[in-house]
Amino acid sequence: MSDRKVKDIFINGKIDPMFIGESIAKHSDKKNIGGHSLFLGQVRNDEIDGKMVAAIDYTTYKELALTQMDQIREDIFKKYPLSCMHIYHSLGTVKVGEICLFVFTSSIRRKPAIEACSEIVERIKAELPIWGKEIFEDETHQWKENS
Amino acid sequence: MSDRKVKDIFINGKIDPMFIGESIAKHSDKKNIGGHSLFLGQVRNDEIDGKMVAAIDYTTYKELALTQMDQIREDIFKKYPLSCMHIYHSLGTVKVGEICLFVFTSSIRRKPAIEACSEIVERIKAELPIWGKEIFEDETHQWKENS
Amino acid sequence: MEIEIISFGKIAEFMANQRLTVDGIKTTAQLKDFLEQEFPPLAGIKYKLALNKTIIQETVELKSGDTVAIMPPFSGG
Amino acid sequence: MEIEIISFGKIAEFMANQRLTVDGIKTTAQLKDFLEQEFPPLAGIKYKLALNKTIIQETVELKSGDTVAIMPPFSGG
Repeated sequence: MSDRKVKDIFINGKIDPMFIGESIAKHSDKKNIGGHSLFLGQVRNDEIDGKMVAAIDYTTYKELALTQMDQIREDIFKKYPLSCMHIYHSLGTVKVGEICLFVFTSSIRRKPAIEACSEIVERIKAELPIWGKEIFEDETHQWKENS
Repeated sequence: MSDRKVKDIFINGKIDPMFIGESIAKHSDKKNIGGHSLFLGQVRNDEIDGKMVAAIDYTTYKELALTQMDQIREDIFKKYPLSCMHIYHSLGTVKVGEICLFVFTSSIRRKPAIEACSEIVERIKAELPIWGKEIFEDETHQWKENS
Repeated sequence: MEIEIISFGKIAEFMANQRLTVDGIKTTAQLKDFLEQEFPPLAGIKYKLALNKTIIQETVELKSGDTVAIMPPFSGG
Repeated sequence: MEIEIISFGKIAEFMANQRLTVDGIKTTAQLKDFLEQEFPPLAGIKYKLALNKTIIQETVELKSGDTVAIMPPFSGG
Protein backbone atom coordinates (compact mmCIF):
# COMPACT_ATOMS: atom_id res chain seq x y z
CA MET A 1 0.00 0.00 0.00
CA SER A 2 1.38 3.38 -0.97
CA ASP A 3 1.60 6.41 1.30
CA ARG A 4 -0.91 8.55 -0.56
CA LYS A 5 -3.84 9.96 1.33
CA VAL A 6 -6.83 7.65 1.79
CA LYS A 7 -9.89 9.18 0.10
CA ASP A 8 -13.22 9.47 1.86
CA ILE A 9 -16.20 7.88 0.11
CA PHE A 10 -18.94 8.58 2.62
CA ILE A 11 -21.77 11.06 2.22
CA ASN A 12 -24.28 11.87 4.94
CA GLY A 13 -27.73 10.74 3.84
CA LYS A 14 -28.87 10.19 0.26
CA ILE A 15 -26.82 10.83 -2.86
CA ASP A 16 -28.53 13.56 -4.86
CA PRO A 17 -29.17 12.81 -8.57
CA MET A 18 -28.06 16.35 -9.40
CA PHE A 19 -24.72 15.65 -7.72
CA ILE A 20 -24.41 12.72 -10.11
CA GLY A 21 -25.18 15.00 -13.06
CA GLU A 22 -22.52 17.44 -11.85
CA SER A 23 -19.99 14.63 -11.45
CA ILE A 24 -20.60 13.61 -15.05
CA ALA A 25 -20.31 17.21 -16.26
CA LYS A 26 -16.88 17.57 -14.64
CA HIS A 27 -15.50 15.03 -17.10
CA SER A 28 -16.12 17.09 -20.23
CA ASP A 29 -12.58 18.43 -20.11
CA LYS A 30 -11.08 14.91 -19.97
CA LYS A 31 -11.00 14.57 -23.70
CA ASN A 32 -9.46 11.11 -23.91
CA ILE A 33 -12.47 9.48 -22.22
CA GLY A 34 -14.67 7.45 -24.56
CA GLY A 35 -16.98 5.71 -22.10
CA HIS A 36 -18.37 6.15 -18.61
CA SER A 37 -20.03 3.41 -16.60
CA LEU A 38 -22.15 4.26 -13.58
CA PHE A 39 -23.83 2.09 -11.03
CA LEU A 40 -26.38 3.48 -8.59
CA GLY A 41 -27.81 1.58 -5.65
CA GLN A 42 -31.31 2.68 -4.69
CA VAL A 43 -33.17 1.78 -1.48
CA ARG A 44 -36.03 -0.60 -2.22
CA ASN A 45 -39.37 -0.91 -0.38
CA ASP A 46 -38.89 -4.61 0.27
CA GLU A 47 -41.70 -6.37 2.07
CA ILE A 48 -40.47 -8.63 4.88
CA ASP A 49 -43.00 -10.64 6.89
CA GLY A 50 -45.75 -8.25 5.86
CA LYS A 51 -43.84 -5.10 6.83
CA MET A 52 -42.55 -2.57 4.30
CA VAL A 53 -39.04 -1.13 4.42
CA ALA A 54 -39.23 2.67 4.68
CA ALA A 55 -35.51 3.50 4.90
CA ILE A 56 -32.07 2.05 5.53
CA ASP A 57 -29.80 3.44 8.20
CA TYR A 58 -26.16 2.88 7.24
CA THR A 59 -23.23 2.69 9.64
CA THR A 60 -19.60 1.82 9.01
CA TYR A 61 -16.27 1.13 10.59
CA LYS A 62 -14.93 4.09 8.71
CA GLU A 63 -11.18 3.72 9.15
CA LEU A 64 -11.28 0.10 8.04
CA ALA A 65 -13.75 0.80 5.21
CA LEU A 66 -11.53 3.51 3.74
CA THR A 67 -8.44 1.32 3.94
CA GLN A 68 -10.31 -1.54 2.25
CA MET A 69 -11.66 0.85 -0.40
CA ASP A 70 -8.18 2.15 -1.05
CA GLN A 71 -6.98 -1.38 -1.70
CA ILE A 72 -9.89 -2.01 -4.09
CA ARG A 73 -9.13 1.26 -5.89
CA GLU A 74 -5.47 0.31 -6.25
CA ASP A 75 -6.29 -3.20 -7.52
CA ILE A 76 -8.81 -1.90 -10.06
CA PHE A 77 -6.48 0.80 -11.40
CA LYS A 78 -3.84 -1.89 -11.89
CA LYS A 79 -6.24 -4.23 -13.65
CA TYR A 80 -8.07 -1.80 -15.97
CA PRO A 81 -6.88 1.23 -17.97
CA LEU A 82 -9.15 3.74 -16.27
CA SER A 83 -9.03 7.51 -16.55
CA CYS A 84 -11.13 8.06 -13.43
CA MET A 85 -12.90 6.28 -10.62
CA HIS A 86 -15.31 7.90 -8.17
CA ILE A 87 -17.10 6.09 -5.36
CA TYR A 88 -19.70 7.43 -2.92
CA HIS A 89 -21.64 5.55 -0.25
CA SER A 90 -24.28 6.95 2.07
CA LEU A 91 -24.15 6.89 5.86
CA GLY A 92 -27.16 7.51 8.09
CA THR A 93 -30.73 7.38 6.88
CA VAL A 94 -31.57 6.88 3.21
CA LYS A 95 -35.26 6.60 2.38
CA VAL A 96 -36.88 4.24 -0.09
CA GLY A 97 -36.37 5.55 -3.64
CA GLU A 98 -33.20 7.44 -2.70
CA ILE A 99 -29.71 6.59 -3.87
CA CYS A 100 -27.20 5.13 -1.40
CA LEU A 101 -24.30 4.03 -3.66
CA PHE A 102 -22.69 5.72 -6.66
CA VAL A 103 -19.83 4.05 -8.53
CA PHE A 104 -18.46 5.90 -11.56
CA THR A 105 -15.64 4.70 -13.82
CA SER A 106 -14.32 6.24 -17.03
CA SER A 107 -11.94 4.93 -19.64
CA ILE A 108 -10.72 5.54 -23.17
CA ARG A 109 -12.90 2.58 -24.25
CA ARG A 110 -16.19 1.25 -23.01
CA LYS A 111 -15.20 -2.23 -21.91
CA PRO A 112 -12.71 -1.40 -19.15
CA ALA A 113 -15.13 1.19 -17.74
CA ILE A 114 -18.03 -1.28 -17.70
CA GLU A 115 -16.05 -4.21 -16.29
CA ALA A 116 -14.31 -2.13 -13.63
CA CYS A 117 -17.57 -0.57 -12.46
CA SER A 118 -19.25 -3.92 -12.04
CA GLU A 119 -16.24 -5.40 -10.24
CA ILE A 120 -16.06 -2.43 -7.84
CA VAL A 121 -19.73 -2.84 -6.94
CA GLU A 122 -19.21 -6.52 -6.10
CA ARG A 123 -16.14 -5.75 -4.02
CA ILE A 124 -17.83 -2.92 -2.14
CA LYS A 125 -20.69 -5.23 -1.15
CA ALA A 126 -18.34 -8.04 -0.11
CA GLU A 127 -15.41 -6.21 1.44
CA LEU A 128 -16.45 -2.89 2.97
CA PRO A 129 -17.49 -2.94 6.63
CA ILE A 130 -20.81 -1.18 6.15
CA TRP A 131 -24.07 -2.24 7.77
CA GLY A 132 -27.59 -1.41 6.65
CA LYS A 133 -30.39 -1.39 9.19
CA GLU A 134 -33.73 -1.71 7.41
CA ILE A 135 -36.24 0.53 9.14
CA PHE A 136 -39.84 -0.57 8.61
CA GLU A 137 -42.83 1.75 8.34
CA ASP A 138 -43.81 0.82 11.92
CA GLU A 139 -40.32 1.87 13.12
CA THR A 140 -39.18 -1.62 13.97
CA HIS A 141 -36.05 -2.74 12.16
CA GLN A 142 -33.99 -5.65 10.93
CA TRP A 143 -30.39 -5.85 9.77
CA LYS A 144 -29.95 -6.16 6.04
CA GLU A 145 -27.91 -9.03 4.64
CA ASN A 146 -26.39 -8.83 1.19
CA SER A 147 -27.41 -11.62 -1.15
CA MET B 1 -43.12 -7.17 -33.30
CA SER B 2 -46.07 -5.72 -31.42
CA ASP B 3 -48.16 -2.79 -32.56
CA ARG B 4 -47.11 -0.39 -29.86
CA LYS B 5 -45.65 2.95 -30.84
CA VAL B 6 -41.96 2.97 -31.72
CA LYS B 7 -40.08 5.26 -29.31
CA ASP B 8 -37.67 7.92 -30.52
CA ILE B 9 -34.15 7.77 -29.08
CA PHE B 10 -32.52 10.66 -30.93
CA ILE B 11 -31.50 13.98 -29.43
CA ASN B 12 -30.16 16.90 -31.45
CA GLY B 13 -26.58 17.56 -30.45
CA LYS B 14 -24.95 16.57 -27.15
CA ILE B 15 -26.68 14.90 -24.22
CA ASP B 16 -26.55 17.27 -21.26
CA PRO B 17 -25.23 15.82 -17.96
CA MET B 18 -28.02 17.64 -16.13
CA PHE B 19 -30.56 15.82 -18.29
CA ILE B 20 -28.94 12.61 -17.06
CA GLY B 21 -29.27 13.81 -13.44
CA GLU B 22 -32.94 14.60 -14.05
CA SER B 23 -33.53 11.18 -15.62
CA ILE B 24 -32.08 9.54 -12.52
CA ALA B 25 -34.18 11.74 -10.22
CA LYS B 26 -37.38 10.65 -11.99
CA HIS B 27 -36.87 7.13 -10.66
CA SER B 28 -37.18 8.02 -6.98
CA ASP B 29 -40.86 7.11 -7.01
CA LYS B 30 -40.16 3.66 -8.47
CA LYS B 31 -39.66 2.10 -5.10
CA ASN B 32 -38.99 -1.46 -6.21
CA ILE B 33 -35.78 -0.49 -8.02
CA GLY B 34 -32.59 -1.61 -6.28
CA GLY B 35 -29.98 -0.84 -8.92
CA HIS B 36 -29.43 1.43 -11.90
CA SER B 37 -26.75 0.90 -14.52
CA LEU B 38 -25.79 3.74 -16.84
CA PHE B 39 -23.45 3.85 -19.79
CA LEU B 40 -22.38 7.14 -21.35
CA GLY B 41 -20.46 7.45 -24.58
CA GLN B 42 -18.27 10.55 -24.76
CA VAL B 43 -16.58 11.93 -27.88
CA ARG B 44 -12.82 11.46 -27.68
CA ASN B 45 -10.09 13.67 -29.16
CA ASP B 46 -8.49 10.79 -31.06
CA GLU B 47 -5.39 11.60 -33.03
CA ILE B 48 -5.47 10.14 -36.56
CA ASP B 49 -2.46 10.65 -38.85
CA GLY B 50 -1.39 13.66 -36.79
CA LYS B 51 -4.82 15.34 -36.85
CA MET B 52 -7.03 15.71 -33.78
CA VAL B 53 -10.73 14.93 -33.78
CA ALA B 54 -12.70 18.03 -32.74
CA ALA B 55 -16.26 16.68 -33.05
CA ILE B 56 -18.37 13.87 -34.47
CA ASP B 57 -21.30 14.58 -36.75
CA TYR B 58 -23.90 11.81 -36.42
CA THR B 59 -26.47 10.86 -39.03
CA THR B 60 -28.92 7.97 -39.09
CA TYR B 61 -31.47 6.13 -41.16
CA LYS B 62 -34.02 7.03 -38.55
CA GLU B 63 -36.96 4.82 -39.48
CA LEU B 64 -34.78 1.74 -39.63
CA ALA B 65 -32.82 2.69 -36.50
CA LEU B 66 -35.99 3.05 -34.43
CA THR B 67 -37.36 -0.26 -35.67
CA GLN B 68 -34.06 -1.96 -34.84
CA MET B 69 -33.98 -0.28 -31.42
CA ASP B 70 -37.51 -1.42 -30.74
CA GLN B 71 -36.49 -5.00 -31.43
CA ILE B 72 -33.48 -4.67 -29.11
CA ARG B 73 -35.72 -3.20 -26.41
CA GLU B 74 -38.18 -6.06 -26.76
CA ASP B 75 -35.43 -8.70 -26.66
CA ILE B 76 -33.81 -7.17 -23.59
CA PHE B 77 -37.07 -6.83 -21.68
CA LYS B 78 -37.73 -10.51 -22.40
CA LYS B 79 -34.26 -11.56 -21.27
CA TYR B 80 -33.85 -9.47 -18.10
CA PRO B 81 -36.29 -8.49 -15.31
CA LEU B 82 -35.97 -4.73 -15.85
CA SER B 83 -38.12 -2.02 -14.34
CA CYS B 84 -37.01 0.61 -16.86
CA MET B 85 -34.87 1.15 -19.91
CA HIS B 86 -34.01 4.54 -21.41
CA ILE B 87 -31.83 5.09 -24.47
CA TYR B 88 -30.67 8.35 -26.04
CA HIS B 89 -28.31 8.87 -28.97
CA SER B 90 -27.15 12.17 -30.40
CA LEU B 91 -27.62 13.31 -33.98
CA GLY B 92 -25.70 16.20 -35.56
CA THR B 93 -22.55 17.66 -34.11
CA VAL B 94 -21.20 16.52 -30.74
CA LYS B 95 -17.90 18.06 -29.67
CA VAL B 96 -15.00 16.34 -27.98
CA GLY B 97 -15.78 15.88 -24.27
CA GLU B 98 -19.53 15.89 -24.85
CA ILE B 99 -21.84 12.92 -24.39
CA CYS B 100 -23.37 11.24 -27.46
CA LEU B 101 -24.91 8.06 -26.00
CA PHE B 102 -26.86 7.45 -22.79
CA VAL B 103 -28.11 3.97 -21.90
CA PHE B 104 -29.95 3.63 -18.58
CA THR B 105 -31.38 0.40 -17.15
CA SER B 106 -33.00 -0.22 -13.76
CA SER B 107 -33.96 -3.40 -12.01
CA ILE B 108 -34.95 -4.78 -8.64
CA ARG B 109 -31.40 -6.21 -8.37
CA ARG B 110 -28.07 -4.99 -9.64
CA LYS B 111 -27.08 -7.84 -11.93
CA PRO B 112 -29.88 -7.66 -14.50
CA ALA B 113 -29.47 -3.87 -14.71
CA ILE B 114 -25.70 -4.15 -15.26
CA GLU B 115 -25.87 -7.00 -17.78
CA ALA B 116 -28.73 -5.50 -19.76
CA CYS B 117 -27.02 -2.12 -19.97
CA SER B 118 -23.82 -3.62 -21.32
CA GLU B 119 -25.69 -5.80 -23.82
CA ILE B 120 -27.73 -2.84 -25.09
CA VAL B 121 -24.56 -0.81 -25.70
CA GLU B 122 -23.05 -3.65 -27.76
CA ARG B 123 -26.22 -4.07 -29.78
CA ILE B 124 -26.59 -0.33 -30.42
CA LYS B 125 -23.07 -0.20 -31.81
CA ALA B 126 -23.56 -3.31 -33.98
CA GLU B 127 -27.16 -3.00 -35.12
CA LEU B 128 -28.28 0.62 -35.34
CA PRO B 129 -27.79 2.38 -38.69
CA ILE B 130 -25.96 5.40 -37.31
CA TRP B 131 -22.85 6.92 -38.83
CA GLY B 132 -20.29 9.13 -37.14
CA LYS B 133 -18.24 11.53 -39.24
CA GLU B 134 -15.12 12.54 -37.32
CA ILE B 135 -14.47 16.22 -37.93
CA PHE B 136 -10.82 17.20 -37.43
CA GLU B 137 -9.61 20.52 -36.10
CA ASP B 138 -8.65 21.53 -39.67
CA GLU B 139 -12.24 20.82 -40.79
CA THR B 140 -11.34 17.79 -42.88
CA HIS B 141 -13.13 14.60 -41.88
CA GLN B 142 -13.11 10.85 -41.91
CA TRP B 143 -15.85 8.31 -41.27
CA LYS B 144 -15.66 6.60 -37.92
CA GLU B 145 -15.61 2.80 -37.77
CA ASN B 146 -16.62 0.97 -34.63
CA SER B 147 -14.00 -1.39 -33.29
CA MET C 1 -39.09 -0.87 -63.15
CA GLU C 2 -38.41 2.06 -60.81
CA ILE C 3 -36.36 1.67 -57.61
CA GLU C 4 -35.63 4.36 -55.03
CA ILE C 5 -32.05 4.36 -53.80
CA ILE C 6 -31.10 6.05 -50.53
CA SER C 7 -27.55 6.16 -49.26
CA PHE C 8 -25.84 7.01 -45.98
CA GLY C 9 -22.51 7.88 -44.40
CA LYS C 10 -19.51 7.86 -46.67
CA ILE C 11 -21.54 6.26 -49.48
CA ALA C 12 -23.75 9.36 -49.58
CA GLU C 13 -20.64 11.36 -50.45
CA PHE C 14 -20.48 9.87 -53.96
CA MET C 15 -23.96 8.42 -54.51
CA ALA C 16 -26.95 10.72 -54.01
CA ASN C 17 -30.45 9.58 -53.17
CA GLN C 18 -32.18 8.95 -56.50
CA ARG C 19 -34.94 7.17 -58.37
CA LEU C 20 -33.48 4.69 -60.81
CA THR C 21 -35.34 3.28 -63.76
CA VAL C 22 -33.69 -0.06 -64.28
CA ASP C 23 -34.39 -2.77 -66.77
CA GLY C 24 -33.22 -6.32 -66.47
CA ILE C 25 -32.54 -5.99 -62.74
CA LYS C 26 -34.64 -8.44 -60.79
CA THR C 27 -32.73 -9.01 -57.54
CA THR C 28 -30.72 -7.12 -54.98
CA ALA C 29 -27.60 -9.00 -56.14
CA GLN C 30 -28.07 -7.63 -59.66
CA LEU C 31 -28.71 -4.17 -58.24
CA LYS C 32 -25.42 -4.34 -56.33
CA ASP C 33 -23.52 -5.27 -59.49
CA PHE C 34 -25.19 -2.41 -61.32
CA LEU C 35 -24.43 0.16 -58.60
CA GLU C 36 -20.82 -0.95 -58.24
CA GLN C 37 -20.35 -0.37 -61.98
CA GLU C 38 -22.10 3.02 -61.91
CA PHE C 39 -20.36 4.12 -58.69
CA PRO C 40 -16.93 2.46 -58.65
CA PRO C 41 -15.98 3.58 -55.08
CA LEU C 42 -18.85 1.43 -53.81
CA ALA C 43 -17.00 -1.72 -54.86
CA GLY C 44 -14.28 -0.99 -52.29
CA ILE C 45 -16.63 -0.55 -49.33
CA LYS C 46 -18.29 -3.12 -47.08
CA TYR C 47 -21.96 -2.23 -47.14
CA LYS C 48 -25.37 -3.59 -46.23
CA LEU C 49 -28.73 -3.21 -47.92
CA ALA C 50 -32.11 -2.50 -46.39
CA LEU C 51 -35.16 -3.18 -48.52
CA ASN C 52 -38.20 -1.10 -47.56
CA LYS C 53 -36.74 -0.44 -44.08
CA THR C 54 -35.73 -4.03 -43.35
CA ILE C 55 -32.08 -5.06 -43.36
CA ILE C 56 -31.56 -7.96 -45.76
CA GLN C 57 -28.81 -10.53 -45.38
CA GLU C 58 -29.41 -12.51 -48.56
CA THR C 59 -30.42 -11.79 -52.13
CA VAL C 60 -34.10 -10.96 -52.53
CA GLU C 61 -36.27 -10.09 -55.51
CA LEU C 62 -37.06 -6.47 -56.28
CA LYS C 63 -40.35 -5.03 -57.43
CA SER C 64 -41.18 -1.63 -58.82
CA GLY C 65 -41.54 1.03 -56.11
CA ASP C 66 -39.11 -0.63 -53.71
CA THR C 67 -36.78 1.53 -51.63
CA VAL C 68 -33.27 0.19 -51.23
CA ALA C 69 -30.95 1.73 -48.64
CA ILE C 70 -27.20 1.40 -49.20
CA MET C 71 -25.46 1.52 -45.82
CA PRO C 72 -21.75 1.51 -44.94
CA PRO C 73 -20.66 -0.09 -41.62
CA PHE C 74 -22.49 1.38 -38.64
CA SER C 75 -20.55 3.61 -36.26
CA GLY C 76 -23.01 4.83 -33.66
CA GLY C 77 -22.32 5.10 -29.96
CA MET D 1 -3.89 -7.37 29.62
CA GLU D 2 -6.30 -4.72 28.34
CA ILE D 3 -8.12 -5.06 25.02
CA GLU D 4 -10.45 -2.55 23.39
CA ILE D 5 -13.53 -4.11 21.89
CA ILE D 6 -15.58 -2.27 19.29
CA SER D 7 -18.71 -3.71 17.76
CA PHE D 8 -20.95 -2.91 14.80
CA GLY D 9 -24.33 -3.55 13.26
CA LYS D 10 -26.57 -5.98 15.06
CA ILE D 11 -23.72 -7.03 17.37
CA ALA D 12 -23.58 -3.47 18.73
CA GLU D 13 -27.17 -3.94 19.89
CA PHE D 14 -26.13 -6.34 22.64
CA MET D 15 -22.39 -5.70 23.05
CA ALA D 16 -21.25 -2.13 23.66
CA ASN D 17 -17.82 -0.79 22.86
CA GLN D 18 -15.69 -1.41 25.94
CA ARG D 19 -12.24 -1.89 27.38
CA LEU D 20 -11.82 -5.39 28.70
CA THR D 21 -9.24 -6.43 31.19
CA VAL D 22 -8.70 -10.08 30.39
CA ASP D 23 -6.38 -12.59 31.91
CA GLY D 24 -5.41 -15.84 30.32
CA ILE D 25 -6.52 -14.72 26.87
CA LYS D 26 -3.63 -14.82 24.43
CA THR D 27 -5.21 -15.23 21.01
CA THR D 28 -8.20 -14.04 19.02
CA ALA D 29 -9.62 -17.58 19.17
CA GLN D 30 -9.61 -17.44 22.96
CA LEU D 31 -11.14 -13.96 22.86
CA LYS D 32 -13.97 -15.26 20.66
CA ASP D 33 -14.70 -18.08 23.11
CA PHE D 34 -14.70 -15.58 25.96
CA LEU D 35 -17.02 -13.14 24.19
CA GLU D 36 -19.45 -15.85 23.09
CA GLN D 37 -19.77 -16.89 26.73
CA GLU D 38 -20.21 -13.33 27.98
CA PHE D 39 -22.58 -12.37 25.15
CA PRO D 40 -24.49 -15.52 24.19
CA PRO D 41 -26.27 -14.01 21.13
CA LEU D 42 -22.84 -13.64 19.52
CA ALA D 43 -22.53 -17.43 19.26
CA GLY D 44 -25.45 -17.50 16.80
CA ILE D 45 -24.03 -14.88 14.42
CA LYS D 46 -21.45 -15.19 11.66
CA TYR D 47 -18.93 -12.50 12.40
CA LYS D 48 -15.44 -11.36 11.44
CA LEU D 49 -12.70 -9.77 13.50
CA ALA D 50 -10.45 -6.88 12.67
CA LEU D 51 -7.34 -6.41 14.76
CA ASN D 52 -6.08 -2.84 14.87
CA LYS D 53 -8.00 -1.97 11.68
CA THR D 54 -6.94 -5.01 9.69
CA ILE D 55 -9.37 -7.82 8.97
CA ILE D 56 -7.97 -11.13 10.19
CA GLN D 57 -8.87 -14.49 8.69
CA GLU D 58 -6.95 -16.72 11.06
CA THR D 59 -6.14 -16.81 14.76
CA VAL D 60 -3.51 -14.28 15.79
CA GLU D 61 -1.90 -13.41 19.11
CA LEU D 62 -3.16 -10.48 21.12
CA LYS D 63 -1.14 -7.94 23.05
CA SER D 64 -2.19 -5.35 25.56
CA GLY D 65 -3.63 -2.22 23.94
CA ASP D 66 -4.96 -4.01 20.89
CA THR D 67 -8.28 -2.96 19.41
CA VAL D 68 -10.49 -5.78 18.21
CA ALA D 69 -13.53 -5.02 16.06
CA ILE D 70 -16.38 -7.54 16.09
CA MET D 71 -18.22 -7.26 12.77
CA PRO D 72 -21.39 -9.02 11.56
CA PRO D 73 -21.75 -9.75 7.81
CA PHE D 74 -21.37 -6.62 5.68
CA SER D 75 -24.42 -5.19 4.00
CA GLY D 76 -23.31 -2.05 2.24
CA GLY D 77 -24.41 -0.97 -1.22
